[in-house]
Amino acid sequence: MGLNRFQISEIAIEPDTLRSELLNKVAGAYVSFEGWVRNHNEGAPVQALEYSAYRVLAEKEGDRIIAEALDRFEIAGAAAIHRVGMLAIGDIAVWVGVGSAHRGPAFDGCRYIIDEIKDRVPIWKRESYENGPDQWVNCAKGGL
Amino acid sequence: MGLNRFQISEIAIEPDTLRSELLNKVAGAYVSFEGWVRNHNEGAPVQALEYSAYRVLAEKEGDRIIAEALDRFEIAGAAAIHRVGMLAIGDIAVWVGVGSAHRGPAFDGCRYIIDEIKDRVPIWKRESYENGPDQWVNCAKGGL
Amino acid sequence: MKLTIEYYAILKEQRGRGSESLETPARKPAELYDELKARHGLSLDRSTLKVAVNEEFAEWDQPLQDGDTVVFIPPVAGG
Amino acid sequence: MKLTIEYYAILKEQRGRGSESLETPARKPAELYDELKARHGLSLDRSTLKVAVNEEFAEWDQPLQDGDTVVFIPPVAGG
Repeated sequence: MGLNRFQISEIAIEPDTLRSELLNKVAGAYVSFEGWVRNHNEGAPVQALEYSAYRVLAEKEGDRIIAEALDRFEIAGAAAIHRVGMLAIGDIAVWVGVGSAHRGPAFDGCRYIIDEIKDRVPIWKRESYENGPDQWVNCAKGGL
Repeated sequence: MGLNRFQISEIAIEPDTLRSELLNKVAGAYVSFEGWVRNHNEGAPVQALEYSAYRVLAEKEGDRIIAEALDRFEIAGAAAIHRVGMLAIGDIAVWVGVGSAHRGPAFDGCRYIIDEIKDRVPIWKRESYENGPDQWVNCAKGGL
Repeated sequence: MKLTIEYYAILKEQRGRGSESLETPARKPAELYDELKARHGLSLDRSTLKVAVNEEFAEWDQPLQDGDTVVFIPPVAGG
Repeated sequence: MKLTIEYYAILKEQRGRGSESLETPARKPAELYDELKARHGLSLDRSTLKVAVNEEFAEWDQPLQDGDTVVFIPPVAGG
């Protein structure tokens, strides 16, 4: 994990460790986002879930997103990490943390980073359901 | 600490414990805000800092703010805690956590809660500076 | 009428104590604060304060009852 | 021209492998995807994909060079 970096991780995300890196560098306001694995997706009960990534490009694009946030908002530091591999219900899939002198830019910067990650970073999610076949989230409809 | 409650605390805030209460109850998106004690206020170096509260009314008003957030935004749970007593640089003065099915309401709800806490909850901050007399933040100008 | 007054933050510092019991002719929080401000040299103007009666926010012109507890609330600075 | 293709997510599943080396007449990523889609019955329409060449996002009509690595990027679902 690095300050002002986006990272793909095969191991569990530990928000407290990540948070303390921002604490050392910045001051005042800290906003974090966590995406937790839910036990359902649009009503269908989820049994298991796997994230995969095109790692090199994911980390490049993620770093660019964080650089954009540092450029657009009055924030002192930011970092993000996305898990890949098999995840269980309740695991953290993604974490974003932003430190700033004031809270407004910290909220705006954090939201920008997670919005852009979800939109641009090459990461995919495969869900297994109690009933019905596995599904690549967002991909199924793309093929119709 | 309780889910959907605001609490005044004399002891250090531990975000990880608070977070896990929301994790047990809600799903998907989690947004948290932390206010850290800064080593300066509008340029003046701060040596020490003390928060005090009118505790009964602070907790009543804080609970109302959280109830309003639950009412206004599509969030599953929220909690907040504000420290009182002597704090050191880097200590957490206030923590707010919001869990939700989707991230938009989690961001909006968290921001609403911290904005309203700062605006409405009877808590006061007294700062000691390296140079110059102690100051009750926000009070000095009120007396002119 | 006998009231209990609680002081917080800068008002506590200026009054030199956290609470007191008081016999007063004041019938409303506004009159009570004006009386205490003059007597103790409190610095804060009433327009910058809020007031609570019996642990709930109140209006400045709300009639006070014997035994009420009144708290004057300086500008807050949480967070 | 010889290219390396990497497959991810649903495309990897449908192709049955994560990468391959390929001799192809395709000169642009668009032509390359159309060729592979037809050959392997890939389900995704090209309009739903992005493409990367040599570990950077690229245009569909960008000329390919011998030895390039091409990746077709299905709709993402991070977070």
